[in-house]
Amino acid sequence: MTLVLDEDQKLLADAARDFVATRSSLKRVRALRDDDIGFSRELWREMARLGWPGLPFPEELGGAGLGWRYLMVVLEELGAGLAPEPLVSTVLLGGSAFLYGDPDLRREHLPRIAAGDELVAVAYQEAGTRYALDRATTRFAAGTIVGEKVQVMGGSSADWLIVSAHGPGGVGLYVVDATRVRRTRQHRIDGRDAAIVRLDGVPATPLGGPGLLARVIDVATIGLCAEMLGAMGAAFAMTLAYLKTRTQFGVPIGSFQALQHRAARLYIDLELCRSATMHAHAVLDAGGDVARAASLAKAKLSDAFLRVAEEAIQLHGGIGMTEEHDLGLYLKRARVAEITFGDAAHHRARWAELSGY
Amino acid sequence: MTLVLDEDQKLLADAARDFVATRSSLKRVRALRDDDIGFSRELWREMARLGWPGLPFPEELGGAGLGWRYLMVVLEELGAGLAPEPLVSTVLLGGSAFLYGDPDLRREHLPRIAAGDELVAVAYQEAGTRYALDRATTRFAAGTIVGEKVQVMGGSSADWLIVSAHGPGGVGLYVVDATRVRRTRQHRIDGRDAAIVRLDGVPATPLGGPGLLARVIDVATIGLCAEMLGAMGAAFAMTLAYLKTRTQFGVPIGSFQALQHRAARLYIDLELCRSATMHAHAVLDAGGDVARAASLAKAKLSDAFLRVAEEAIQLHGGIGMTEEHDLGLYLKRARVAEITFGDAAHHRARWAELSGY
Amino acid sequence: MSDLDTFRAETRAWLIANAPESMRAPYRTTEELCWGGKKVAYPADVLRWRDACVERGFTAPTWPREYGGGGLDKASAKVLAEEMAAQRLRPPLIGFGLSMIGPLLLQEGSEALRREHIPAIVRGDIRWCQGYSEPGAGSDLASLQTRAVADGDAFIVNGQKIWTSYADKSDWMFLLVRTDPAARNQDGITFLLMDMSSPGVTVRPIRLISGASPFCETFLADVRVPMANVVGRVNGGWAMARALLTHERTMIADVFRDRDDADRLRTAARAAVGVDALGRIADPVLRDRIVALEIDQACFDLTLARSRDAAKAGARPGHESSIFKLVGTELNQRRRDLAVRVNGPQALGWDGPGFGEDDIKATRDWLRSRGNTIEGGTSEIQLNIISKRVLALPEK
Amino acid sequence: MSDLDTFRAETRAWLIANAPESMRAPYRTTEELCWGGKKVAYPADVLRWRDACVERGFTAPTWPREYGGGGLDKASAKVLAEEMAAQRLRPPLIGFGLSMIGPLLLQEGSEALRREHIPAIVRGDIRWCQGYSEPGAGSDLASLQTRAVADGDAFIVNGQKIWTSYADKSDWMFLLVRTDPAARNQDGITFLLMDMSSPGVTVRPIRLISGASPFCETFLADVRVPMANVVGRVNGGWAMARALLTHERTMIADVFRDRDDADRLRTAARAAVGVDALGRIADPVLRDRIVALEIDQACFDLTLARSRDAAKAGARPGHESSIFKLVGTELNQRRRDLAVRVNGPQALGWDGPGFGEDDIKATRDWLRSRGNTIEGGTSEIQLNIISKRVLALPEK
Repeated sequence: MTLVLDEDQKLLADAARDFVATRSSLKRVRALRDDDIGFSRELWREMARLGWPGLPFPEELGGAGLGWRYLMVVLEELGAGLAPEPLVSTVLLGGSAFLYGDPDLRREHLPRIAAGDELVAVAYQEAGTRYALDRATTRFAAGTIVGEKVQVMGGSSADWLIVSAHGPGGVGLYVVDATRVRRTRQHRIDGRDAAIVRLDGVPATPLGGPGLLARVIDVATIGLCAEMLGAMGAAFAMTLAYLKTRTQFGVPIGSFQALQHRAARLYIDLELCRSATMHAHAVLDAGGDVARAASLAKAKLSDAFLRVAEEAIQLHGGIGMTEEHDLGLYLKRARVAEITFGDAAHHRARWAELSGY
Repeated sequence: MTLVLDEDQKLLADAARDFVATRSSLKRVRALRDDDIGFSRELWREMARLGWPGLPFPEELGGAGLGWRYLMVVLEELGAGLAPEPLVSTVLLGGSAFLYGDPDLRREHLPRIAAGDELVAVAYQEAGTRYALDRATTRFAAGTIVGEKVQVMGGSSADWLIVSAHGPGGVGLYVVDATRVRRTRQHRIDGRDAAIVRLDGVPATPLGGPGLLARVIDVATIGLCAEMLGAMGAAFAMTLAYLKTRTQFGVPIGSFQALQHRAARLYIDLELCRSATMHAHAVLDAGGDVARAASLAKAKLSDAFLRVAEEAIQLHGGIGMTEEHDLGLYLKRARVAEITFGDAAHHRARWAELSGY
Repeated sequence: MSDLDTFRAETRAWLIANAPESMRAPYRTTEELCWGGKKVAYPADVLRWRDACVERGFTAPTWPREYGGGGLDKASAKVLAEEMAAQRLRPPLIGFGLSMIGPLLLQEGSEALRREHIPAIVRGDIRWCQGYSEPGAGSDLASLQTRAVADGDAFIVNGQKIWTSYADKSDWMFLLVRTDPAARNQDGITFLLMDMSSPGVTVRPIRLISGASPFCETFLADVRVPMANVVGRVNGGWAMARALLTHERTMIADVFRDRDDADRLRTAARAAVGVDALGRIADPVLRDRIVALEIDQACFDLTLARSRDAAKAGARPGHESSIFKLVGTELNQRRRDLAVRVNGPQALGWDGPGFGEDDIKATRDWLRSRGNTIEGGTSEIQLNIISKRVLALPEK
Repeated sequence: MSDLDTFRAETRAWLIANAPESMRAPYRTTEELCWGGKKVAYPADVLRWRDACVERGFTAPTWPREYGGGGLDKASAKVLAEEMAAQRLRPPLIGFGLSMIGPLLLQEGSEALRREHIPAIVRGDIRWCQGYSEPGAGSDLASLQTRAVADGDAFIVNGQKIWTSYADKSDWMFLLVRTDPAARNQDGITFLLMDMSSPGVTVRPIRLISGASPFCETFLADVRVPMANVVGRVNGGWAMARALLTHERTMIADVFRDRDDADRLRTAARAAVGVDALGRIADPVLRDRIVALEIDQACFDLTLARSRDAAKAGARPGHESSIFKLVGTELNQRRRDLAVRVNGPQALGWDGPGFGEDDIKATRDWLRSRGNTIEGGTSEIQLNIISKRVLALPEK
């Protein structure tokens, strides 16, 4: 289990970086915030043609069979550009749910996900459930589901929904045809799609029982950390460039020692975050204590990304506070990412439990 | 209720500062660390002649009737010089125990305390009780006490002991002739006197019931904060002077912006600590929620003093780590003061409870 | 009965008789108060209250009567303030005219400028804004680039101002311009008064990451400003600016004091994570974090109180305003951040379905709070001031 | 069977046959190992183990055979290290000779100096110490004041060195001296080797706030050092020093890695505040604080591992050593501080009755840890290095 990228992964990172540079400007990202689905179907199809949605999945299921670290390098680059295409909802959440769920459903859906032909959303959150995964009031009975889910990422555009609901034996996951539910687009601070999903006795097919959701969230948490790492790296790079060019009192502000030391601290934090993220992906590929690795990384990155984004604005001064400037997009994404799948305090508590504290 | 000193208090502060400058060098403090009782009886008598032990107590009980703020300014100056004379044990703990305890005992003891003729120690801590005041295993029955107390401040030199013990109605305080117990001098990092006190059925007189100890500790906590304020101020002043005189790379190190900002942060913390300390003493004088004011101040000062002492050493570099240099004395005192009467976490929790959190 | 007692009795009676009932309710934002000026339509009761006070000189109680002020001595003004507070009355008029440019003109302005502006400020006819910051001159105010070139009896002003609060709602601006480009930074600057309706003035509101804001950019293209509108002397504007800056800092720290904040955070936490068997916020780690904030806040509040007590006792103000600005804004940031953490997933709403109004406000307040440590002198500048002016640490 | 396999089999057998049983036990401090030299009496088994290894070249496996080294290639040396680790063997010999001055001499020393010193280092005959720091030159090493003046075929050295680890137990010192007082700071410095038994050398151990320490002050009064003992060229000592500094920093970061630390802290916390019904540390705030530390520690450990993986993959080392030094020492300080907080009142003991040995050690470890961010290059220096060399931020 190594913590460095191999040559193929580096090449993939270069390709993803080029893709973001040429195809996904922050102006595009900005414009998509008011969009019905919050991302570009065209760009998603391009990503699919590059094989990105299938990177981690087995070849016999239409994937590239390359493992999660390959997806990591793509997520990092897309994160740097804040690209809103639905890798988290469709590939990380949806893909892993099918990967670890019912074999028949897996064979039906995973190849379509890998090909970019199917969008999936996992509806697990309800009003007031905070970070708990087992407090669903949604119920599965007699083949149908009744309940309401909120902040379903990718919910507005999904072709299929995977819904958590109380069923036999506890909270399980169920597959629902997304065209048969009522969906309301929500407006979150990062502008990406999230939806309220109302299920009024919709037919549903069991995908997996208790334990599956937690496993799926762990995978998605690890992938989200890769995206966060890219975003915080980009916010830091913008700030470093600004420190070198902006002058005050006749000198570049990056020559002030107090700011130098703060920049150095941010850089160090980035390095620690990179290690935790690499490690979590390596554990995912090699097999190991995925839950602990996920909580370790998310506990670290949740606050670190926020801190980098906040310091980035402070070091930019007033201009960073304006809607026109791109740093605000990073700050808002930092907050969404912090809270998604549980904040730092939640994951410290979970890591503590898993580690016997 | 004002938060500034009046002219009399300022004059008293000047006098105490002069006293420390002329009568209590850090060399003296250093030498006393290995002493049997850890302080100078001669200097204590001088302090008594200046009326300091009696400052807060009513005139009819031999005090000056001036209130706790007068004692505060003395404690701050003695704290700045780390003078180990037993104001905390005899005046703050012993004095307030008699002040709020049984009237007959009060009339007997307070005048002698105020005159500096009597040394008192309050023995409330036992092995493993941590910061709890009601977990005594020492018992009072049939007029005698059996048990063992540890880290009794001023225990080796005290003429009288006030011992917490389970009695009728809960944990009360009892007065014991100190010559009738077995005492073992302990060696703590600040070198001041602390003793293990073994009571094997020693005769004891009830001073007060449940609640008295907590009240006494609150008063002592507030006074201790004044001492801490003085000590952290002194450590900061030493550091500020060092920043202005020590040169590296051809300039005074105080011209480095990163160090300037850190010094400014320490200074601000000092100001906040001063406010909390002044306020607690004002509440003590005016009547009010003494417990809450005590916990507020101690929660703030416990960590602030430590931080100032630690930063002082860091900013001094290697020389600050040597036994020869005086900063180590402040760091050790900071740790003792932090833990005495409960650390910051303890007092945050207590303040939370008292404030309905 | 002393004169002061008489004044108190008369004032109390007058306030009871003249203050509209609606002006006795607490306000949530200063938007509900009268800022004066010609560009904003205020509700009738707001104007009635203001005008009643104008008539009695109560909008500027201590200013000289000859300019429309109340002409009260300090003791009487204190009585007025006490009676207003006792009846929980809203201030009849606020704004930069009363708080900043008015006092400066009274102290430094020519008689002509006073006659022209002070009565209009007192009456609330004219609303003022402050044109200091520029895109290229953030913390380094003295490096400002807006140029004013003499042309007969006027200056021709060209440049750009930024972070001008309420420029779009103001009638006049006081601003700093560079009149001697050859002079050392601070030496070639002049303090001007400018009519916002002058040809060449364009105002554009600034949207922040938290949404709409009172801030504007103001573009100045060949704007003609009469020489008579200079306050102080030409190239002597820096001294004017400094007095006002200190003043602004204290005001900002004050803005962040809201006694209800602690209750709101506690209530939100109890709602979000529940309470335990002892009635405490159920999550002990979150509780500790909130309590640590409230303890620091209490120490800060006590420090403000101590500074007021010291002023009462005759102490001359030092550089406390820098400490207050720094600590007050950082505490506010911690509070807004904690409020968002308390709200958890509910904190992610920008707008619309599924998010409560309070949650959305908490989130926008958090976003907005990130600017607190930048505006009105960055935290870094405050730390520089403290280390140099208070601690006397050496320059390199 | 390849050569390497043969070597592995032979080595394994030799280690089994020759390593004393007592050398297979883990050690608590490096004081239990052999540092060599003439001034310390080591236990017989320690010496037996060292001498056996000396004979086989295993004290310096990769150094050339002609100087007494093992002459092993990298692959074989790795095999040896693996086999030593598999048998949990203690290193037979440690010290600044093997880790610092030896490698430097092999790279930069004259043939005469190599012949004189390398074999003695390999055998552990001579123990070395490092004379860099001076009282007046802390972080600013280049400002050192110890003077060396040429006198025939020798230098006459006068000055004072501080923070010399184990100067009192060492036979030789490598040190920096100023040989050209007129040159710019770094240019007039020379790297010398000095026999500690030379007349004029006085050593005084330094007591720290935590008690006894390996550090010493060394006073040099007219000490005669032969010109032949210059490493590199006269006035060219700075380049020698720089290579060694980086090396030292990595070593220090490594010292703070002790796998048992986490267990110790957890166990102490459980003992001090008890466990709840679910078996967790009963105080949730304390638990969170410990866990936050362990998470940061884990991220740091993973960063060290990542750096090793990168090195294996052929990456050239950059300035990671500064990050490791900075973060490793700060984590150690947090850990030692937490250990003391966990112990509560029991942490106040310096010595004697009423305090356990472990408690006293925890407290002294905390005191000692405050020096970690100073020694071997202060944290401030590391931050300067990162901001300048890694982030390329401009000088003023």
